[in-house]
Amino acid sequence: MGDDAPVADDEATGVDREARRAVEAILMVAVDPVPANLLAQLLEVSTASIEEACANLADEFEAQRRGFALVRVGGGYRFQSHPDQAPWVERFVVDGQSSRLTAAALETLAIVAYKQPVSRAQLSAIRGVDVETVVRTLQQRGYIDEVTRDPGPGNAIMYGTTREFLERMGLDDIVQLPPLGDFVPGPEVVEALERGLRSDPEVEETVAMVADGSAEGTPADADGAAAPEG
Amino acid sequence: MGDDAPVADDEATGVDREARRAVEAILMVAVDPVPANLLAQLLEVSTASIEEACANLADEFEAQRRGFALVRVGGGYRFQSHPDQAPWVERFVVDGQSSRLTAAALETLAIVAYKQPVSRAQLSAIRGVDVETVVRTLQQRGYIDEVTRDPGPGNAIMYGTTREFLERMGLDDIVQLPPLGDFVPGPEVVEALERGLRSDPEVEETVAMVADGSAEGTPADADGAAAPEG
Amino acid sequence: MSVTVSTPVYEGPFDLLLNLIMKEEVELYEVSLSSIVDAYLAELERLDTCDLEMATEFLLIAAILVELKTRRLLPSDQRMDQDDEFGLWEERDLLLARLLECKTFKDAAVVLRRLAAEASLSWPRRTGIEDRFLHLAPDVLEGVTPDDVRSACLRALAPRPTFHVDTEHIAPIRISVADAVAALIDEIPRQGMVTFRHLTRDLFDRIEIVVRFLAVLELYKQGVVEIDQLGSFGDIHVGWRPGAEPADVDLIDAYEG
Repeated sequence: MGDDAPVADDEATGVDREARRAVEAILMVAVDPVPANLLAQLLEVSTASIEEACANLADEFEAQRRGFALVRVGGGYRFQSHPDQAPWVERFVVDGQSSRLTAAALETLAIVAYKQPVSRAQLSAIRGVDVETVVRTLQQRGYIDEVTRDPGPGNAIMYGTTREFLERMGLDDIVQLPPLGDFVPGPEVVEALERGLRSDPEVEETVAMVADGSAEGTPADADGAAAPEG
Repeated sequence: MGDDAPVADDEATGVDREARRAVEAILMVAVDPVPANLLAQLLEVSTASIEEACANLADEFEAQRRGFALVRVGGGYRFQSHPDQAPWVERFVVDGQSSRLTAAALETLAIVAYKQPVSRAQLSAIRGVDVETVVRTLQQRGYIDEVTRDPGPGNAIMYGTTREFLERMGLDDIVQLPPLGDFVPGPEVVEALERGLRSDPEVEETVAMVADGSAEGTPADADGAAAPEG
Repeated sequence: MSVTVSTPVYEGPFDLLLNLIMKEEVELYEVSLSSIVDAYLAELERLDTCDLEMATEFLLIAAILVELKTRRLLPSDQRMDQDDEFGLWEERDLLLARLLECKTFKDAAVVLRRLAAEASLSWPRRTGIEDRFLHLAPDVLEGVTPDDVRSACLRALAPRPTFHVDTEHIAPIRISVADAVAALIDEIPRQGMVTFRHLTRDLFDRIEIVVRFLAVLELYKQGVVEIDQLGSFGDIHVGWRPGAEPADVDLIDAYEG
């Protein structure tokens, strides 16, 4: 391996080269800024050394005149395009991106619209794939937003649609969405939605009760077959 | 754009430093792999020079032992975490990679990959079982999609692999798959199979009576209980 | 002969057959079906969860084996004509071709698994555009109507299809023994004494003839018909037993023999 790579060594920072590589890898795939203390915890080093390592990396990228930058923003670190590359990025955003929601994104938005409030884990379970990027895109565009927290363990963020979404659909209220009709969702969907409602995972009866109740039309998920709730 | 920076010059690549920076910036904000020709179009340079620039960047990141990599996959370029950082990234990524495919799903996927476009009936015929569930799973998870309709009677949906498939296989293009010929069983396997299927009938008298009673007027056994048809 | 099914899973209908054959010494026509079934069921029980798909696929291969075995048994004798002989070879070649194809894609799937495993060590960057560029992004809800949202929701929440076995290559059993019994208690009393050949004159699928034969045996067991065969390979004569009432016959739901 290129131990002779032209990169400054890091004796001074207290974080070895491998930890810096791990920071780079994590920040590269992170959707949101990653707090220094989270990185420190993951890599089992001190927060101070993470901060120092990130500062060094940022300087390094700047010195190499990369088209991207490592910045500290909103309490965390992230990679972003370099400010002086904005004209090219703008070009890409305007001309190089699809102008339509992908089928996957539209389906995710639709589930949020009809099943809100719904957590990302529930969306993932229903869609069968990770929805992080899609949720972020939808949230970024202002179509969905955090509306509450799951009262159960983990306090998962629950998403719902926004005023902006209603306006885009030409609706005054979410209940004006066309009803789903007599449609019965698949068992895996019911299960995914129920799972999010479990506040006490060890009590099986709770689940059974929810499942049972749903057949009768508890408000929690009967909305699927009826009108969506706001 | 100011371009007197003290960075290694790229005369040899045919693309100036600014274009390389622009590529880095664009890839940093792209969600899907960006095709070389799109980059070329946005940056108003030749596709060949983009390819060269990206190859150089990829080498540079590798030489600098970055925790990330610039790769060509799914018909375009993207940033991704370096494979050897997987243990750290795994700690960070909550949702994990999409779950693994079952052997049955993989075999069906292999048939689609090599025989595309292919109909569900054709897949069923090769697999010997109904493939509806598997096809639906593969489609939901984005590995395959409807690509066309059979022009013949019935207009069967024809499936093919997606860009997502290429990305998850780490391939840039479907032609990078090893030729199917590599997998055709050798003569020893064929011989063993033939031996196994050798027919050496022994008439059992107990059923002779039945057969006798029905001996005449039973011309159709050749298709009645016929063997699987391809 | 006992067959040890030791491979942990058979993941395709031809896997088992392929496996048995590739383990050499096994010749298809010597394999005892019941021993495969027993071994396989034992294997299934060892699994934590019963995989319906796997179990069904196994049933399929068992069905194929049964089918091939019956074909060896039923045509019975040297009188099998050239076409039948040819058909059997053709069928065997088809099966061989399918086994080869199955093996080819099994091996290709191994490569896909390896590629996927290698690729899964890297996570793509999918962070997307920074907020400051959002105002430039194309309006992705352009042209999307509430009805589109409804359809998308229905698509996303639709029940996944239930698994069912494709039996297209297995001869459908069009009649049940119960149906055959019903037909016979209608016909035999009217005919008096009748040959089995006559009773099957308008049937041409072997399985239907077999089913009808089983129905005759069932009626015989219930004591409403008499059977006589004058000599080996002679015609079988079936007659209604005097005094027996068709109404006495227990209509069976399914043949349990």
